[in-house]
Amino acid sequence: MPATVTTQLVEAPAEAAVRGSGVLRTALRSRRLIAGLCIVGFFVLLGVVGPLFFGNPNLVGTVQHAGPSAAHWFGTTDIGQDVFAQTVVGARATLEIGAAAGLIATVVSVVIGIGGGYAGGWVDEALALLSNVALVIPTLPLVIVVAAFVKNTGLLPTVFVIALTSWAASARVLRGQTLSIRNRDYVLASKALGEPVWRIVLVEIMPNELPIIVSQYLFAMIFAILAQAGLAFLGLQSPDLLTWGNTLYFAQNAQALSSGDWWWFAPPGLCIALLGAGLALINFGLDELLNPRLRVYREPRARRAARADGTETGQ
Amino acid sequence: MSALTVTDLTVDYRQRGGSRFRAVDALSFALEPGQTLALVGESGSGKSTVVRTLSRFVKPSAGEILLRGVDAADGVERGLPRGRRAKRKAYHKTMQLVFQDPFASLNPMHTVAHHLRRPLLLHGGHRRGPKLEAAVLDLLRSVNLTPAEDVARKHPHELSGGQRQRVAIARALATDPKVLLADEPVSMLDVSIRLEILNLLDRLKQDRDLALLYVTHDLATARHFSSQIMVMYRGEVVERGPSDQVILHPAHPYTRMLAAAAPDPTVSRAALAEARAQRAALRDTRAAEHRESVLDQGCRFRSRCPFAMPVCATRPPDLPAVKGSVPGAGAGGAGHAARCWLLDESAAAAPAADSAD
Amino acid sequence: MRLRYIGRKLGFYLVAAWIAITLNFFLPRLIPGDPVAVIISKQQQTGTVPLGEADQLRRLLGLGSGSLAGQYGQYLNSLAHLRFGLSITVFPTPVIDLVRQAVFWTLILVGIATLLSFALGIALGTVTGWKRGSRLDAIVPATTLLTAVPYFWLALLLVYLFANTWQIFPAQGGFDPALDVGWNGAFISSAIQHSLLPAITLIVASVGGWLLGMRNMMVATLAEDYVVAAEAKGLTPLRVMAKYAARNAVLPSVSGFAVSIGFVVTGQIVMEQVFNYPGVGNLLFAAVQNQDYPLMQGIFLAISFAVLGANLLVDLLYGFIDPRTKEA
Amino acid sequence: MIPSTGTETRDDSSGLGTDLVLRASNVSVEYAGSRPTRAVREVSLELRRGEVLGIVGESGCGKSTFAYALTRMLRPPARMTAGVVEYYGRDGEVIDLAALSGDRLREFRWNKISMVFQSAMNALNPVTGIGSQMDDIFRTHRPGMDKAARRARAGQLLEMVGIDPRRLRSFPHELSGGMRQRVVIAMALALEPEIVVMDEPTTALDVLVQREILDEVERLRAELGFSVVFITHDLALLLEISDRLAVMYAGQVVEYAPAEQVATEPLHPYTRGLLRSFPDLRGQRREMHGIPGNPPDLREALVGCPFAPRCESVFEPCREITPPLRAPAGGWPVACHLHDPAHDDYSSEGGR
Repeated sequence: MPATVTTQLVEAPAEAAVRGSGVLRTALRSRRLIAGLCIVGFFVLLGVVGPLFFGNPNLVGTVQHAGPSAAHWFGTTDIGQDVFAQTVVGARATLEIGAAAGLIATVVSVVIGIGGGYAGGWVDEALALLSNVALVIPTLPLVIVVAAFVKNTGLLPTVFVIALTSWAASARVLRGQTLSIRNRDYVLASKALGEPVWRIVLVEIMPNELPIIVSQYLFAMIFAILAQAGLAFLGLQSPDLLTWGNTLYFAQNAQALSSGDWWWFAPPGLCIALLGAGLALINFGLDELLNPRLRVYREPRARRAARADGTETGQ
Repeated sequence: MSALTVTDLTVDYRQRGGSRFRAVDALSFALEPGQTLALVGESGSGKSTVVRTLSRFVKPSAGEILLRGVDAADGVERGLPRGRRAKRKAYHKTMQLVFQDPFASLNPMHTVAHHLRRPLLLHGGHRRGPKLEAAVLDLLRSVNLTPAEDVARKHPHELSGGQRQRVAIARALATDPKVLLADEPVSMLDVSIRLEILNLLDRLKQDRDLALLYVTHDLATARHFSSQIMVMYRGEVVERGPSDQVILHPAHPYTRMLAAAAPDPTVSRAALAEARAQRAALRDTRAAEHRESVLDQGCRFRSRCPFAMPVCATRPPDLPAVKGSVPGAGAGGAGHAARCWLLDESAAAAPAADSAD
Repeated sequence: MRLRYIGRKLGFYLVAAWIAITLNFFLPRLIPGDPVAVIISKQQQTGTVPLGEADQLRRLLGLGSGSLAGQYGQYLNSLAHLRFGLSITVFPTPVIDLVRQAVFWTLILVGIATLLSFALGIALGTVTGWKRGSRLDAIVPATTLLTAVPYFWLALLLVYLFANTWQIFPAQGGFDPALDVGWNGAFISSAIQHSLLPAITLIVASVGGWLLGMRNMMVATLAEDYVVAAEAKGLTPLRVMAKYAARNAVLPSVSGFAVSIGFVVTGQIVMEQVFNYPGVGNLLFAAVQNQDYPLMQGIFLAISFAVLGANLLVDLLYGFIDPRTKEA
Repeated sequence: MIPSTGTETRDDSSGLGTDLVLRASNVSVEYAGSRPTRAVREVSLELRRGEVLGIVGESGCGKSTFAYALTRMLRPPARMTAGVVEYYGRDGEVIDLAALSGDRLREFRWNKISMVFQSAMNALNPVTGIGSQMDDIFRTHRPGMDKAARRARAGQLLEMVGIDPRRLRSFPHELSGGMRQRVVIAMALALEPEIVVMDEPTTALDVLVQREILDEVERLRAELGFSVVFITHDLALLLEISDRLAVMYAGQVVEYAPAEQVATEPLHPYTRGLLRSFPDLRGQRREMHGIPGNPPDLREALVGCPFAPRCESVFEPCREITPPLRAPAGGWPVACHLHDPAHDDYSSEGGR
């Protein structure tokens, strides 16, 4: 699959990409962005509409250990549950956890990263130290231990635990960006006008970091989905919760692997990977859109063919 | 009353490892309404720090800033509203600045109108509504940005460098300031539009009786657009005076070298070659590296100075000591002063070589 | 000075280690009821509890007598003597012995796999970045998919394919249980055989991150003046690519190592479950299932220290590959 | 073909050679895009052996793009769509740059044409030492030199530009801006090329440092006899250091003249405007004005003279007919209807 074709002038200023009708045109030409949006859109639709078509996906059936068929697209489990139904319905909770934990993590990182970066001084030093420490201390073992200690199993505690262990990287990125923006002339100009601090942060600085915040949110969402799947797989999530990770846990517990029921564990994992890839593709697309240096110029096929071997720039 | 009086302004930056770096050393000057004072210096001279300090982005470590007779720092206050916040607001209303880089001084996320509405709302006593919009358009017209309605709707990236700088000037004027600091306002612009922007600043200065501080590294525009010039080197003023005096009869070796370095298209090839040979001789055998090194005590220019003498290892006399005593200054030399041992009669007899021409 | 950089980094990791230890101190307070009683009763189900074990446990869990500060002191003292108590899971083996064994397996597996994955990812990223705009760009979406695959699911898939269906690799464990454990050829070759599939899983799952990061940095770096200048100098493409572009592009990957290693360790812990690999992940899982709090604490500390150590090493390495850190 | 690395003196370094060393004919460069930008439009220039050819223009006029085309350094999306660039060696060899590829192109680069980039900080690899970067040049182009010889030569080059050879061990960030630019110049001269293309080499520097660097370049040129293509927006500076200069506007050369004469009697209104935009340091105080308006969008098709909308002397043919670059009797090439005898009746009244 040929990748991006973005043919805007390389020296176009990054800000130009932020607004204006030209952005939309460029965006629509980024195949990565389109592909990502399509994938994520599909799963969101699945999560919203899907559960309406299946009553209870955990209903036990008589057909057990059956491979994919017309009646059961993704086959059945050891107790005859329909894997397709479980996968479709599982999309909702998976997305909810991803979206919610990602949101909380992003909000925390915005407060700590942008707040600290703008405040400067010892507040910034302390918050930066906090983020850096949170970054280097391995979080999943911590989450596992905490989960085991508290025996939390519900949706909300999961969301919070994941969120509170995944904000640090994003906070560091936002802090760096804020440190650079807060000394830009337009922020100084606002200061020189006597703008109140909250206005400078919210109106002058934040909008310029929006693309980064969105990108960090998408990453946080991927992380949260993966983390939840891992926790569920280890059996640290309530069995009542129906997520892709839980389906994988049941598959593993029922020895789906050794009994060769690949259709049981393949779809949920593939869905996680696809959704994650979709989110990551959106990120790549945005990145290319906002960072002209990343844009790769692809020559029209005819010209490329005419030019035998990359000698144009002496590569 | 001077619009702005600065006395013994000193700014130190903390460096890594705790040591301090003196960016501005005991700077004193006054800005008069309707007058332009040029502050000339190269990068590292401290001229940008002066602007940043006057704009209150940087705290001075010593010195006094009187804005229309009122102390900018906490202390004596007359006629200004009470409270620190109100005082700060009044300060910002009275003093505004224009930045060097018009591509950085406007927020890429906001329209031109937004940039002008904010100061009007903050300081102009305006409220949102048609009157505010009319004021925005008036501001745009005052800096010759027409059709104002179209420009107001645009985002910075849709404007050229010159147009952006005009917007930045309009923003600075929106608070109806008395003092305008222009920090290299044209150095990032294309050559052909620089003079237009400087003319605009000059006209606004006259129309609004602004006190203008023109910070630049360009001697030629400094001379033509200002009545007084201050030359800064490594944090201190080495020469000051009426602009024609300073440029046509530079007294300090640094100013002379600066003036000599400026390209002059009217000079013949032979003269150019001669000047080059002269410069090479003056640079003598010292390595380039040596010339750029910083010396702690004594005259800060002496590592580059072609006339350096033993006495230069001690600090040259302060400016007032040689006020008006520039040799050969002649008439119109009043207020012309330079900080150099060469001009001090008590020091060794100064070589009369004038490398400027 | 470089010494100052090293000093600063050491200081930071000391603080981080202290925070990890302190977190560990507070963890048992999350357990409802009296954790010591719970643990002792559990231990008693499996065998005789030695005298003084309850006190020992109390100190270790930070629940000793006296004030909070006193408890903290007792806890630190226990840690300093590596007294982590006895495990419930394998009663009455001291936790420290279990952890030591498990860490050995995981460290070697993760260490080698991460080094290989880093090298492979950086090399591939360099080439795909260098050949930007060519057919190689197709690798990007494919790799993106790979980075979003849960490690354990990839492990399931690989086990299904290579161990169950084709039976190329052993599916379970870290070595053939029929062999004697020790430094003999048969055992080592069995251990290597058993580690291949986990290692491949780890490499396949993590290589994409390095690759994509490196590729993007390469593309950005290729626009830099010094790369253009190197080309103008007529230097060979290999030299321009390696010494000018890649040498600079790799820096963010190294400085961002902490984030990535977190991902890898996380993935590894869950993945060991699939392979039944005798590493810390598996042990942690066993500890969780048996509510073996002392073991959990020991493992958490062990993993934390291993990760902190790895990050410190990488940070120090960074100080040497980027000459500008001397100033920062 | 490869000149020796010794410091032999050139016999013709004293005066200006009249023979050509580089000729660009009808060079056009386009940036691909939904609306392609025609950044350079049929530019023809000649560089004589030992001379300084100045190219002056404002941002976006295509001067840097043209320099990159001269050195075969254009990268997609920029592409040379038309024209020929030929190099003439001392021994009579003629090299068509477009025909070079692979190893032959690499061998040609830096041996014949080297470049000094605008920002010295960015032109040096930040993570390797100065010495190692100079070493790379010799390793690639002078495989016969051993390590000691390469080191000695690198040290010699640094000394030549006034830098302590011990600096070979330094990293770029340890040098000041002026020092870095000296290092970059030393690197450009490492193989004693015939041509050095300098793209705004002193723009980022302070006035005094700028002057020192220019003096240094002038001295080295006298010693080594290379030709220089000097690109800048600073017309005043260019008038001083170049032998001939080309004024570019909207991707075209609008005036191509001996530098000394253009200083006093510029023909094109744009050149006049540019000259006027540099206030004279010591001259009379006068009314200052620049050139109103903005340059045209190079993505649009240009009808007539591209400067017409900003021109003070605009008259009838300007808006419809694009003036060709043509020398009036006794003058030098200029692209302006004012100097076209066909429009004499207008130009007499529309002139200065």
